[in-house]
Amino acid sequence: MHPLRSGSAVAVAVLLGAALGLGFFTLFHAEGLSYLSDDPRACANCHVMNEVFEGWQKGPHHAVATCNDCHVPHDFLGKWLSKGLNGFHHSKAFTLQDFHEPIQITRRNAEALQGSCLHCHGEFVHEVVAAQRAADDPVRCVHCHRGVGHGAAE
Amino acid sequence: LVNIQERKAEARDPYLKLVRVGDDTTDPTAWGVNWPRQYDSYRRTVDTTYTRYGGSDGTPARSRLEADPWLVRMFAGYAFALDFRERRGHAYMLDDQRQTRRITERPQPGACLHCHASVIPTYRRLGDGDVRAGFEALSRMSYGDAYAEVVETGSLNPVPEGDTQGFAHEPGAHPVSCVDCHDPQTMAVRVSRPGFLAGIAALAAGDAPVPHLASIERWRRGGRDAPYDANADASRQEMRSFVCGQCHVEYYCGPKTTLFYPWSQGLRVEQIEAVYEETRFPDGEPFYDWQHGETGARVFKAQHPEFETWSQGVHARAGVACADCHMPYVREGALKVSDHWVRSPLLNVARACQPCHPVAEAELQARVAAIQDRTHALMDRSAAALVDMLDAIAAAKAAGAGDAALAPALALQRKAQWRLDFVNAENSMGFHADQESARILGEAIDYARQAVSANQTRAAIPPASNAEKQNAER
Amino acid sequence: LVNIQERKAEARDPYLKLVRVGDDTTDPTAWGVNWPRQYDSYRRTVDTTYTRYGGSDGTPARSRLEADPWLVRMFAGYAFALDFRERRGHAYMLDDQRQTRRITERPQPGACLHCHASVIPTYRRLGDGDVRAGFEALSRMSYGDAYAEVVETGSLNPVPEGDTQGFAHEPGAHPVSCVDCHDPQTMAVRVSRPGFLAGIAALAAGDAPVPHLASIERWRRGGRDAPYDANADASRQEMRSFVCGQCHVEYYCGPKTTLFYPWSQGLRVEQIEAVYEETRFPDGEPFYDWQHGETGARVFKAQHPEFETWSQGVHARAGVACADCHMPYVREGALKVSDHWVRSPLLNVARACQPCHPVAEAELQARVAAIQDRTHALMDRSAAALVDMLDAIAAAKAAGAGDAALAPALALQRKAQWRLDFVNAENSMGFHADQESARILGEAIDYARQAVSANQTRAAIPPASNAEKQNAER
Ligand code: HEC
Ligand code: HEC
Ligand code: HEC
Ligand code: HEC
Ligand code: HEC
Ligand code: HEC
Ligand code: HEC
Ligand code: HEC
Ligand code: HEC
Ligand code: HEC
Ligand code: HEC
Ligand code: HEC
Ligand code: HEC
Ligand code: HEC
Ligand SMILES: [Ca+2]
Ligand SMILES: [Ca+2]
Repeated sequence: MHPLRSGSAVAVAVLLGAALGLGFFTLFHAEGLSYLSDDPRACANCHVMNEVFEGWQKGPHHAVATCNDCHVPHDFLGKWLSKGLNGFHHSKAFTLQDFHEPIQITRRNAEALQGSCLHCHGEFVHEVVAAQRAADDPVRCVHCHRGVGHGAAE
Repeated sequence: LVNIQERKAEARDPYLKLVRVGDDTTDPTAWGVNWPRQYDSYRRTVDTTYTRYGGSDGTPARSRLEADPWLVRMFAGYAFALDFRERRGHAYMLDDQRQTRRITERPQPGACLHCHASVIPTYRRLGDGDVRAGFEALSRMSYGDAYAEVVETGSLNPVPEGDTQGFAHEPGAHPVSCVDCHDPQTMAVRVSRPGFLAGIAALAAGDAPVPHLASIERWRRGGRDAPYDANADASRQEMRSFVCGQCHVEYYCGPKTTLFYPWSQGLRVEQIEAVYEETRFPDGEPFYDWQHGETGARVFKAQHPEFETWSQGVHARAGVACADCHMPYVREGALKVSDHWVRSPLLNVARACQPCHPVAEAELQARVAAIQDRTHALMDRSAAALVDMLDAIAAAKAAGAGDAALAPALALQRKAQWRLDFVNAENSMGFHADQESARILGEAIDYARQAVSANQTRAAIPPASNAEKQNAER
Repeated sequence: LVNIQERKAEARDPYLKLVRVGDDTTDPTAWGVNWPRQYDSYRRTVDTTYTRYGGSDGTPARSRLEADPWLVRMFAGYAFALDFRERRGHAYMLDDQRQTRRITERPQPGACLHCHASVIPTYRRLGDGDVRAGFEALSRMSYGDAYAEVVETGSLNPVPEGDTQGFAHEPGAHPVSCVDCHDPQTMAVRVSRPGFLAGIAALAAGDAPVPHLASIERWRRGGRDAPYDANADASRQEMRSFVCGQCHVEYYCGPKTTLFYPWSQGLRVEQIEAVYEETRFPDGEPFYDWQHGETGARVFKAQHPEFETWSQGVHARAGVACADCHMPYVREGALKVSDHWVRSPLLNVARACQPCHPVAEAELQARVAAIQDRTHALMDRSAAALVDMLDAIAAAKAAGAGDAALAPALALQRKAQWRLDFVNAENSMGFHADQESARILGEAIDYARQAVSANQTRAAIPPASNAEKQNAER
């Protein structure tokens, strides 16, 4: 499903290296290295993450899922590849301050997110998902559950 | 504990099939053995429900002619002036059709069954495997003969366990059934109605922008080689509306030509009108539905353009499908399933609306009421204009105006009626596309009142018109 | 890198005041020293911008009379027929008022300054501390005298660092300024305009439902002892609309009575009409704005009812304020500040809309365009009906119809014009309340065309009316 996931680990290393080289001080100073941890407070180190963090704290998933439970793939390779790519993307964006606001989820991360929903709720929604017409044409959970991670956009 | 284990077991293979069902299995009871949750809710479409402008109520259903007497004048000379009722649940579609005075007192074609029965296997049988050919054959028959064919198909495909379980239809002929919307192997939704397949392909083949139907825009960019095929090209989310668009659409199904959906120029009210204006019957005569009983104008009849109206609204643009609101997911034990009790979402706001709109139910009801009340008030206003128009034309005729002199007024009547009926026949009282519905009514008022003051009618209007009376009351 | 450190520091104390500002400090440059970010964006309201139906463009601004010549007929006999232009940015409000031929060629009252200058200190000075008294005094003066008083106030409150920095206003008199919307101590938003304070209190004191203004519904439940006081009773989110509602509203500000906002029966078009129908001038004469130059009808003028129209839309119901869209937050380093470059949100969709609608910008623009184009088409249709009406009445007059005979047609003209102007004068081309705007236009068409066929006019209509011509073109 994800060509990148099966892609070469070398690329990961290169990207990670580039990320570290380019943005080491940025990462350090902005406490961005904590990005590699699973602690939600690590995400909230960046003020641009404050709103989602606060939303998550109030949200129904607070007690059961942290940022990475939703935003990082649940298989080992996918998880670390994702962390590498996201880490690179993050430090670049933060250093250059060139990102679109409001922040928009990337397509790849949206797919990972869908996988996370199914990781936890797969049995419950099995019958609904099974009526699928094609593998690349899913019922997108966030079509209805818009605010599930960190509160509705209101 | 047993409970939990049971539920976990349930969850593992929801599609464990106990009974074989196939493309000819129209009897829902057979499917119900395999998918009891969906079947149970499907059966609830017999229930009586009630909302301000919707719901389904009474046997027979409430008469819309009695609720809005101006309809009788608008439909003068047409079967709809005999009998026109509130819609009811899917369970009743075949009975209500068979009982309407439009069928019992007027000859009607077999084409009527296209949307009121689980009819595809009959098409296939009559067409020797070619559904489209069978559809054309059945459509040409009388309603009675066609109905007998549907019953015959049923008797050729008996289902052992089949019983009607309180469902109000004759054995053999069924209202819309599982096979009409589902592939029996995979249970994926599919569309089967020849009218829809041809209509949506014609829409795709045209140029009208359809920003809410991404698969059509994509197909157009792709070179348009093979015709657009909804079952192959549409996304799952689009199919969640297309299955309803099989029937909840404007159509022509009279005796003079084969049933068709008039979408080749687009889905908006004036695009459909343009198609009708250009269409000729096979005998070369310009298209029309009927000749108005009071004025003699040749006019068009609009029927339930839900799919077309939804297409103009912000929900369609946002990718929200009919099934999202009318068949929302519901928790059944350890599983989440689609609610097959297709009905007014206002009876089910928590599931139909609140996942997307995290707002109090009363507030959501109030927002819908604001939209519907506005539409209703503007519809009453259009109706007053229509009645004034009919009075004015009648007076002009009485004063001796001939066909040629009346022609401009009659042309305006045709435009006015078409628009007013388009919103009247649509069943959401404006909700599916609120501003668009108001715009259409604004145009209806314009044309109706222009007809009143059109050259040839204006001299003869009686002193106090209805509008003046109505204004005085306000 | 330094960047990051700066940003961390910034976040700590945003309100370090370098210069004292008080209730009389109308010069924004003084405030600008303390709040440079807001000041910088505030100053950008001088910039030229452009959208399909909005934006602000040209010096002087584009003429709306040239764009829509029917306006000249609708405004016949009134100052608006001389000069009526597109609005521009806040920076220009005082210049544009002083330059309009409505001011230079017609006598106007000092009340005009209520919404075009930072005028409250002048009210306070003239009223010896009583703002309301000063407001009444200044309103009664001629525009020229009142303007001189505002300049005088400015010279009594000189600001050392004050300069106009490219702002196109005379020293002393300023367009809307910080003090008009902010408490200088806390920077909390506040409302100051006497017209608004009286109008919103009258709205509260009435019974019209205002589901979008929870603080009024709450105040009503509380026993209605003290009058509703927006500054004390409204929520912060409500205040984010009220500050704009100070000026972007329908009003009367003629010579015959004190400026007022006609909200005692509610904010809808017919509720405001009812207030006008019931109002008498101090001399006992029934209220009207002017006598129509062609027909002699006594008619009402609608002006920029943005607040009233927004109130009927789904955004208001959902608690979305003017400032949310027109002054969205922008991130300045670690701080979020309100964009004081008040302008069309279509120039700034990412900040104005996307925080709530996570949808591509092109799609959001297309949704707005669909709404605005529908409104525009219906407005053109209403305008054609209006022109037909004026022609018909003129013809009837020419044929000798007297005042009494024309009375029903003139009453209809009054209703028709009021509605058409209400949507025309509103500045969002229907976006603020799409279905409501279409409904109002539908009513305008109805009344205008009724006037054409009203008893006394109908005999005299020229053979080919505009509507017939227009239809032929379509
Ligand atoms: C170094 C500061 C910083 C930290 C720490 C941080 N973020 Fe972000 N995040 C950003 C910025 C800046 C963007 C915008 C990037 C863009 O749009 O290009 C962003 C974007 C995102 C996005 C949307 C864009 C995408 O790639 O899909 C997600 C999801 C996200 N962050 C999740 C997280 C999670 C989960 C964590 C903690 C594990 C985290 N962030 C920690 C700064 C940060
Ligand atoms: C780490 C496991 C996990 C992940 C990942 C997860 N959930 Fe959940 N979710 C849960 C649990 C456990 C609950 C029950 C929480 C409770 O009842 O308080 C829950 C509750 C819910 C609810 C009901 C509460 C509500 O918000 O209305 C919904 C809906 C839901 N999840 C949808 C989703 C969707 C959609 C996603 C993906 C975007 C997702 N979940 C991802 C574990 C998870
Ligand atoms: C078309 C709208 C829609 C989509 C798409 C959708 N859901 Fe739901 N979901 C609902 C509704 C409605 C309910 C409430 C059902 C009920 O209360 O009976 C619900 C309930 C749930 C619940 C249980 C909440 C509770 O109260 O316990 C979970 C978990 C959930 N959904 C997860 C998902 C996941 C995972 C997906 C993606 C595969 C998904 N949903 C896709 C509409 C949707
Ligand atoms: C229960 C699942 C869940 C959890 C937990 C969760 N998120 Fe999200 N996140 C989502 C969903 C759903 C979206 C929206 C995806 C979309 O629009 O397609 C999202 C989107 C985002 C975005 C993109 C901006 C936006 O609002 O669309 C960012 C940034 C983000 N999340 C960061 C975080 C951070 C940081 C945390 C932890 C504090 C977190 N998320 C926890 C489900 C979750
Ligand atoms: C966003 C939600 C939504 C979507 C999407 C939607 N509808 Fe509706 N529909 C409604 C509401 C609300 C009503 C008004 C019900 C009432 O008045 O009781 C309604 C009414 C109806 C009715 C009349 C119901 C009755 O009780 O009489 C029919 C039939 C209908 N819709 C069919 C459709 C079809 C077909 C589609 C897709 C082409 C569709 N709807 C899409 C919300 C929706
Ligand atoms: C085969 C044709 C057909 C299909 C497919 C179909 N409908 Fe219907 N529908 C009808 C007919 C016919 C009626 C009216 C039945 C009557 O009045 O006896 C009806 C009635 C309704 C009603 C009114 C129910 C009530 O309680 O008043 C709703 C709502 C509705 N349909 C929505 C939908 C939706 C949503 C879909 C798709 C999921 C759909 N329909 C698919 C033919 C169809
Ligand atoms: C293109 C699909 C379609 C065709 C063809 C069709 N119907 Fe229907 N019919 C519907 C739908 C959808 C409804 C429910 C919505 C409504 O009542 O407006 C309905 C409702 C009805 C009703 C109940 C409400 C009423 O109008 O009194 C009757 C009776 C009826 N149809 C009779 C007929 C007859 C007779 C014909 C043939 C002349 C026919 N139908 C052809 C789709 C169709
Ligand atoms: C009017 C159309 C229609 C009819 C008739 C219909 N269904 Fe469905 N059904 C749907 C739609 C739409 C979905 C949602 C499909 C999707 O999301 O892809 C659905 C989904 C399903 C699913 C998948 C799981 C779920 O609940 O979402 C099953 C199983 C199912 N239906 C069984 C049945 C059975 C059994 C019958 C007959 C008793 C039936 N359906 C009749 C429209 C219909
Ligand atoms: C799957 C998501 C979804 C569902 C289900 C849904 N809506 Fe919406 N609704 C939207 C979106 C998206 C919009 C467009 C505005 C926006 O982007 O928030 C919208 C807009 C609206 C509006 C404002 C537009 C207008 O026509 O004035 C109303 C009112 C509304 N919805 C009511 C409802 C009601 C009532 C229901 C249930 C019958 C419903 N919605 C079901 C997503 C949904
Ligand atoms: C949900 C967003 C939203 C809200 C809330 C809103 N507006 Fe607007 N407004 C718009 C849009 C979109 C336009 C159209 C701009 C265009 O055509 O360029 C507009 C246009 C305008 C214009 C004309 C702008 C121009 O460029 O000519 C004015 C003045 C205005 N609004 C004032 C207000 C006031 C006052 C309020 C509150 C009472 C308000 N708006 C609330 C979105 C909004
Ligand atoms: C003191 C009166 C006053 C207040 C308070 C006020 N406005 Fe205005 N506004 C005006 C006037 C007058 C103009 C027209 C200026 C001109 O054309 O020269 C205007 C113009 C505008 C425009 C058109 C700008 C353009 O670029 O074309 C917008 C948008 C607008 N205002 C929105 C708002 C919003 C939003 C608020 C509240 C945050 C607000 N206004 C507060 C008086 C006011
Ligand atoms: C209740 C507040 C208010 C009052 C009182 C007021 N204005 Fe305005 N004026 C506005 C607003 C808001 C705008 C911007 C919106 C628009 O142009 O429609 C505006 C725009 C204008 C414009 C630019 C657009 C145009 O109409 O050509 C002129 C000139 C103007 N006003 C002159 C006057 C004059 C002269 C008076 C007194 C007779 C007056 N105003 C009284 C609020 C007011
Ligand atoms: C037309 C009304 C208006 C004018 C004039 C105005 N503001 Fe504001 N201002 C607002 C609104 C609305 C807010 C948002 C307040 C809130 O959210 O409570 C705001 C917020 C602020 C804030 C709080 C921080 C922020 O950015 O949200 C400051 C500081 C501020 N304005 C300074 C100024 C200065 C300095 C001026 C003059 C150069 C000025 N304002 C002119 C309406 C106005
Ligand atoms: C603070 C939140 C917020 C902001 C900002 C906002 N909206 Fe909305 N919008 C909503 C809500 C809430 C609805 C009502 C439907 C719903 O509940 O999703 C809505 C509805 C709509 C609709 C459908 C209603 C209609 O009138 O047809 C459109 C279109 C829309 N918004 C466009 C915009 C645009 C364009 C902007 C920016 C100029 C904007 N919105 C800004 C929250 C917002
Ligand atoms: Ca038809
Ligand atoms: Ca006025």
